[in-house]
Amino acid sequence: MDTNTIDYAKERSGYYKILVGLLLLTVVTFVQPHMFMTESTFAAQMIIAVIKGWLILMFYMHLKGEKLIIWMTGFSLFIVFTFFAIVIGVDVQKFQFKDESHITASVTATPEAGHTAAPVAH
Amino acid sequence: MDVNNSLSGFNSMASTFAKDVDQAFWINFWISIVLGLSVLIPMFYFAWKYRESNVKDEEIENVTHNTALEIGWTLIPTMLMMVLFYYGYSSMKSLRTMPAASESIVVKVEGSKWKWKYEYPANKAGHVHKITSVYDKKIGDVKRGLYVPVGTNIILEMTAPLNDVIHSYFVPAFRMKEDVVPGRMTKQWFKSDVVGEYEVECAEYCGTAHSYMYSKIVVMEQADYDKWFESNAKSPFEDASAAPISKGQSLYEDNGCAGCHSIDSEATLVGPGLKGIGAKYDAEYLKNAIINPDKDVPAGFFPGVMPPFALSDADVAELVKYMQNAK
Amino acid sequence: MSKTYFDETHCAIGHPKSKFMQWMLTVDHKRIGIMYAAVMFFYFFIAVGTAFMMRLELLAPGGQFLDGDTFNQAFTLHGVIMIFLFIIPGVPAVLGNIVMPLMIGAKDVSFPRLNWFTFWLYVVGTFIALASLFTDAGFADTGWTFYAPYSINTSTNVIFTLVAAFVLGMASILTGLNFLVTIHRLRAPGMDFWKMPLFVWGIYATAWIQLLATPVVGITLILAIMEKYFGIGIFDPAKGGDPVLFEHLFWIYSHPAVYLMILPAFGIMSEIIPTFSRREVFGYRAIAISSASIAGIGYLVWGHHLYTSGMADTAKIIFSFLTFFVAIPTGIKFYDWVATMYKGKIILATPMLWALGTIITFTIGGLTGVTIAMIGVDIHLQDTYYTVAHFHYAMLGGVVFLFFAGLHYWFPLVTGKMYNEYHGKISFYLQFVGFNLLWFPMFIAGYYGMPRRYFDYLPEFQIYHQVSFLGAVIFITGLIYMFVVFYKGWTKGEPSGTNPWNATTLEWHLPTSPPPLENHSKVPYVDFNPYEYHHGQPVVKFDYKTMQRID
Amino acid sequence: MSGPYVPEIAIDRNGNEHIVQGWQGDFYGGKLGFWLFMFTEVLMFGAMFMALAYYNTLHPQDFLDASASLNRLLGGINTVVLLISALTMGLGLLNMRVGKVKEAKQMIWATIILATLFLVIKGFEWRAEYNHGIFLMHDQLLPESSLALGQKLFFGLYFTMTGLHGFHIIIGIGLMIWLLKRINAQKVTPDHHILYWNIALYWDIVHLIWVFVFPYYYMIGAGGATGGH
Ligand code: HEA
Ligand code: HEA
Ligand code: HEC
Ligand code: CUA
Ligand SMILES: [Cu+2]
Repeated sequence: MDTNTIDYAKERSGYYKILVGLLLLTVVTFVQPHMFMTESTFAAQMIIAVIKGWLILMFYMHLKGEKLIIWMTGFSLFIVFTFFAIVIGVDVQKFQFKDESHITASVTATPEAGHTAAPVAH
Repeated sequence: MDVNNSLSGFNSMASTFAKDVDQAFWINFWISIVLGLSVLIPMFYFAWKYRESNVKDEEIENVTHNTALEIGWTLIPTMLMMVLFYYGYSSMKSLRTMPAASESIVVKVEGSKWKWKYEYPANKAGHVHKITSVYDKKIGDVKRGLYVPVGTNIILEMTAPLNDVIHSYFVPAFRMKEDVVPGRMTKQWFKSDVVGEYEVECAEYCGTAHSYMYSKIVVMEQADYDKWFESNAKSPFEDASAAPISKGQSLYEDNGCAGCHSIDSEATLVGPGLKGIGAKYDAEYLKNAIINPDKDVPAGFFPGVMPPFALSDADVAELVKYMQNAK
Repeated sequence: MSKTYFDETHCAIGHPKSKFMQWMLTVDHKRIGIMYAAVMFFYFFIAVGTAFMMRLELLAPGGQFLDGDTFNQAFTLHGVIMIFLFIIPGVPAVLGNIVMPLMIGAKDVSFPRLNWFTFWLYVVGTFIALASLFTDAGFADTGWTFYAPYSINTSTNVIFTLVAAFVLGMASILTGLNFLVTIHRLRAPGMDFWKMPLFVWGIYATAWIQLLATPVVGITLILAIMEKYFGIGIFDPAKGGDPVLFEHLFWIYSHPAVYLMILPAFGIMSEIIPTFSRREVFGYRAIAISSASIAGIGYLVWGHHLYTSGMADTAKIIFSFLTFFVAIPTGIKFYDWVATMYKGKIILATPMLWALGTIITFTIGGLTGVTIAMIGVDIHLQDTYYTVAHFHYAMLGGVVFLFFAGLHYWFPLVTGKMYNEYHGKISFYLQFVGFNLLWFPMFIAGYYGMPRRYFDYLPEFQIYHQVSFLGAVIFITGLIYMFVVFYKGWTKGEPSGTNPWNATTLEWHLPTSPPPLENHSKVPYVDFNPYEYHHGQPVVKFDYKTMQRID
Repeated sequence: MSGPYVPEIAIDRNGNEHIVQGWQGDFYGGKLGFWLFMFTEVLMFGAMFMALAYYNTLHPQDFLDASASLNRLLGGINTVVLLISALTMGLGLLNMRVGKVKEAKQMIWATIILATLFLVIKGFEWRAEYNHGIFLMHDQLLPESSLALGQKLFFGLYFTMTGLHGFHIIIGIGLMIWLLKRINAQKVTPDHHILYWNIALYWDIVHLIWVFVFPYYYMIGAGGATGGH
C-alpha cells in the first residue's frame, strides 16, 4: 500500500534506535534500586515503565501522527486511571476497620477452618 | 412486657436516625413528583393540544432552540440534585458516625449460613452471653434475638466466618443495613427510643435459606435488661426456674443446628431431619457428620452446604447423644 | 454498480445453494439482525416463563411449589437470560445491526464476516449458559451478580454460567468494535457526526461502553473461575482475598452496562418522537451530546451498588455525588423530546404510543433511581424490592418498551408489510396497565422492607405480591397478543411501501421494502440534517435510481 | 472473490463526485478495529493490575518481600528477549511493506524463536518456584500454610497474570504461523498487509503489557525490604 512512500533505511535505523533506548531503560530498571529514588522503588519503576510504554506506542506501534487513535487511546487510559483513582486512591486508602479485619492482618493466623467465633482480631 | 410482634417496616420509626432517613426520602419524593410532572404535564398537554386532527400541516413549526429554557432545565435540576445529595449525605452521616465505645454496648455479631450469633461483653459475674438466633419455621418466629436496653447506643461489630459468604444485617424499622463480609470487620450502630421487637432480615443473598435468615432486636426497659444481663439466662424470656435443658440441646441451639435440621421430624429444612437418626447410624457416623460433613452425603443433598464444626470431643459426644435421643 | 467481495448469496464461506444455508452463513447485516431477534426471542420466553413461575411462587407466603434452591436458580436463570442473553445484545444487535448501516448509507458493517462470527459466538454462548440446566449439579444459584465468595463456594454448576457470560461478553465487545469502526469509516459522503441520526449517536455511545467496560467483567469472570479451580486467593477471605474487590470489579462493568442497555433505546425514542410529531427534533446537539456524556459519567458511578458493602464511607459519598450527574443529561433528553412535540402534529400510531408510554414509565424508573442514589435512603432500600422495582421500571419500562416501539416502527422496513394498528394499540394498553400493576406495588413492598431474592416472606407483604401477580398476568397476555399481531402482520399484512411513516432518515429512502441485499442501490450524498420537515412533509427526496436529491 | 473492488461514487446536488468509503479494502478501518481490540486488552490487564494494586496497598511489606524472592535475572533476560522480538517483528513488517517478502518471513521466524525462548525461560522460573513450594493449590499457597496473606495474594496474582501473559504469547506464536501460511498463499502481500500489520500490533501490545508486569512483580522489592512506597 505505502510501498513507495517509506524510506526503508530511515525507518530501519529508527527501529534500532528505539531498541537501544528500550534496552538502556531496562538497564536503568536494574540499577535504579541501588542508585536513585531508593526511597520509592515502586514509583521509579513505574515512571520508567511509562516511558518505555510511550516509546513502544509511539514508534513501534506507529501511533505518531494518528490523531484519532491517540485520542481514543487517551480515553481508554483515562478510564483505567479513574478506576485506580477511585478504588485504590479512595476506597483502599480509607479501608474501614483495617486493624480489626482478618484480610488486612500482616501475619497469617488462619483460624481453624470452621465456625469458630469471630475471626481473630489482630 | 409490651412487645409488638408484627413486622415493623418503614412505617415505624424506632431508631434515632430513622427520622433523618425518612425526611430525606420524603424530600426526594416531592422533588421527584415535581420533576416528573415537569415532564409529564407538558407531554400530555402537547399530545392533546397538537393531536393530529387539531393541527393543519401549515401550522407546524420547527422550533429547535430556546436558550433560556435549555439553561433552565439544566440548571434547576442540577440544583435540585445537589439538594438531594445533601440530604442523602446528611442522613448517612448520622447512620455512619459511630458513638464512642465507652458510651455504648458493643456487641459482636456473626452472620453465617443461616443464623445470627451475638456475643456480649462480660457481665459483672464474668459471664459472657452468647446467643444464637435462628428462625423456627414451625412457629413462624425467631428463637432468641439481640436484647438491648432502650435509649442506649449499641455498636454492632459484625463479621462472618472465613469459609462463609456475605450476609447483610438489615433492620427495616431502624433504616439500617450493612453487609457482613467474611474476612472483614464491618460496624453499625443504633439507639432505639421505642420499646418493642423489631425484625432483622438478611438482605444479601446467601443461598438456600436466605429467606429464613431472620433475627430480631428486642428493645427493653433498662431494668429488665439489667436483670437479664447480670443473670446467666439465655434470654430474658426464658423461665430460669424451668428444668435446665441438657448440655446437648444447649449445644444444638448454640451452634445453630436448628437452622438447618429439624430435630423432631424428618422434614428437610436445609439438611435432613434428624428424627430417629440414632437408630439409623452409629455414634461414629454421627460424629463424623459434624466434624467432616462432606464425607458421607445422604442422597438428595450436596456436599459443601453444611460447614464443618470444630468442636471439642466432649461437645461432639454430647451432641451425638442428643441426636441419638431424638426419636 | 460496483463489484463486491461477496457474490449474490452474501455468505461468509462458500456459495451454498439452499436458502437455509444461505441464512446460516449470511454476512448481510439485516439478516444477522433478524437471526439475533429470533434467538433472543426464544430465550426471552424462557426468561418470561421463569419470571412467571417466580410470581406464582410469591403469590402467597410459604413455599408453594418451588423450594428455596429452585427459586434461587429461577431468579438466576431469569436474571442471566434477561441481562446477558437478551437486553445487553438486545437493541444494538437487533435494531443496531438492521438499521444503523442503512441510516448512515453504508452497504454493510465494516467487518461483515466478524459480524457473522459474532452472531455465532453469541449462539454458542447461549448454549453454554443453558447447558448447565441439564447437568447434575444444576443451574447456577448465585444471582446474576455472581458475588464472591458465594459463587466460589456454591455446589451448583456456576462454571458454565461464568464461561457463558464471558463468551457473550466477547460477542458484545466485537459487536461494539464493529459498530465503532463502521460509524467512523462508512458514513455516506457528506454525513459528518452532526448529521447522523440520533439512533446512530445512541449506538455510538453504546459501542464505547461495550468496548471499554465489558473486558473488565470478562477478566472478573476469569478471575472467579481461576479462584474456584486454582485457588488464586484474591476472592477467598481465608487467603486474604476481599469479597468487596469482586463487587468493585463486577459493577465497574455492570453499571455502565445499564447505560449500554438504555442508550440505544433512547436512540429509538429520538427517532420516533420527531417522526410522529412531523417536525424537526428539538435540541439535536443536546440530545447527541447527552448520550455521550451519560456514557462517560456512567463509568464513574458504579459504587452506588456498594453503599452497604463495607466500602469506605468517603468513597460512598463520592459515588453518590457523581451518580446524580447522570440524571441531568437524561433529564435534558426528556425535556428535549417533550419540547419536540410542541407545535408539531402528533400522530398517535403504535410506535408513538409506546414512546410516550415509556416517557411515563422511565420517568418513574429513573426518578426512583435517583431515590436510591441518595446514600442514607439507599442504605435502607438496598436489596429490597424497591430496587427491584426501580430496575424493572428502567429495563422493562425503559429499554424493553422502547425496543417494542422500535420493533413496531421498523416492522414495515424489515418485512415490507404493515401490522394491524388497531390490535397493536390494544396490546400496548394491555401491557402498559399490566406493567404498572406488576411493578408499582413492589415500590411499596420494598419501602416497607421486603428484601429481594426471598422465596418466602412475611404475611404483611402478601397484598402487594397479589396485585403484582395480577399485573403479571395482564402483562404477559398483552405480550403474547403483541406477538400474534406481529405474526399476523408478517404473514398477512398489507404491503407498506418504502416510507409508511413519512420519515426522513436514510433507511426509509430505499428502492424497495424490505431492502435488497446491498442496501442503497447508490450511496447518497448527505448535505442535510436528519430530521428536516417542512409543513409536516419530509424535505429531502431522492431519485431512487441515482440517489440524487430531487427536491 | 468476484473481481477487484472499485469504490463507488456519490454525486451531490451540484454534480460533484465524492468517493464512497466501502468496507472492502479499508486499511485504516482494519487498523482502527484492531486498535479498538487492543483497548480491551488494556482494560483486562488494567483490571488485574487494579486487583494487584489493591492488595499491594493493604500489604505493602508482604509485597516487597514476595517481589524480592522472584528471580530477577531470568525476568530481566526475558525482558530483553521480548524487546528484541519486538524489533524483529517491526523489521519484518517493514520488509514486507517495501516488498522484501523473504526477509520478512525470516524475521517472523526469528520472532517465533524468541517467543518460544521466552516461554522456556518462564517455564524454568515456574519450576523453580514450584520446587520452593510456591505454586497454585500447592504447599505454601494453601490456606493453611503460614505464608503471610500478602505474599499468598502476590503469588496468586503472579501466576495468574504471567500465566495469562504467557497465554497471549502462545496465541501470538499461533498467529505468526498462520501469518506465514497466508504469506505463502499470497494472501498477505506488500500491497495487502493489514493482517501482518495487526499481528505486529498484537505482538507489541503483548510486549507492552510485559513492560508493566515486569517491574511490578520483579523490581519493586529489588531495593531490599525497606525500599518501597
Ligand atoms: C436500563 C437500566 C437502568 C437504568 C437506565 C438505570 C438508571 C439509573 N439507576 Fe439503576 N439499576 C439498574 C438498571 C438501570 N438503572 C439495575 C439492573 C440495578 C440493580 C442491579 C442489581 O442489583 O441486580 C440498578 C440499581 C441501581 C442502584 C443501586 C440500588 C441498590 O442496589 O441499592 C442505584 C443507586 O444509586 C441506581 C441508580 C440509578 C440512577 C440514578 C439512574 C439514572 O440513570 C436515571 C436517570 C433518569 C431520570 C432521572 C428520569 C428522567 C429524567 C427526568 C424526568 C428529568 C428530570 C429529572 C432529573 C433531572 C432528576 N440504580
Ligand atoms: C431485561 C431485563 C428484565 C426483564 C424484561 C424482566 C421482566 C420480568 N421480571 Fe425480572 N429481573 C431482572 C431483569 C428483568 N426482568 C433481573 C436482572 C433480576 C435480578 C435477578 C437477580 O436477583 O439476580 C430480576 C429479578 C426479578 C424478580 C425478583 C426475584 C427476587 O429478587 O426474588 C422478579 C419477581 O417477581 C422478576 C419478575 C419479572 C417479571 C414478572 C417480568 C415480566 O415483566 C416479564 C415479561 C416479559 C417481558 C416484558 C419482556 C418482553 C420482551 C420481549 C418479548 C422481547 C422480544 C424480543 C425480540 C423480538 C428479539 N424479576
Ligand atoms: C448450613 C446448614 C447446616 C447446619 C448449620 C448444620 N447442618 Fe447438618 N447437614 C446439613 C446438610 C445440607 C446435610 C446433608 C449433606 C451432608 O451430609 O453434608 C447435613 C447432614 C447432617 C447429618 C447427617 C445426616 C444423614 O442423614 O446422613 C448430621 C448428623 C448433621 N447434619 C448434624 C448436624 C449438627 C449436629 C449440626 C450443628 C452442630 C448441624 N448438622 C448443622 C446442613 C447443615
Ligand atoms: Cu444471609 Cu442472606
Ligand atoms: Cu448502577
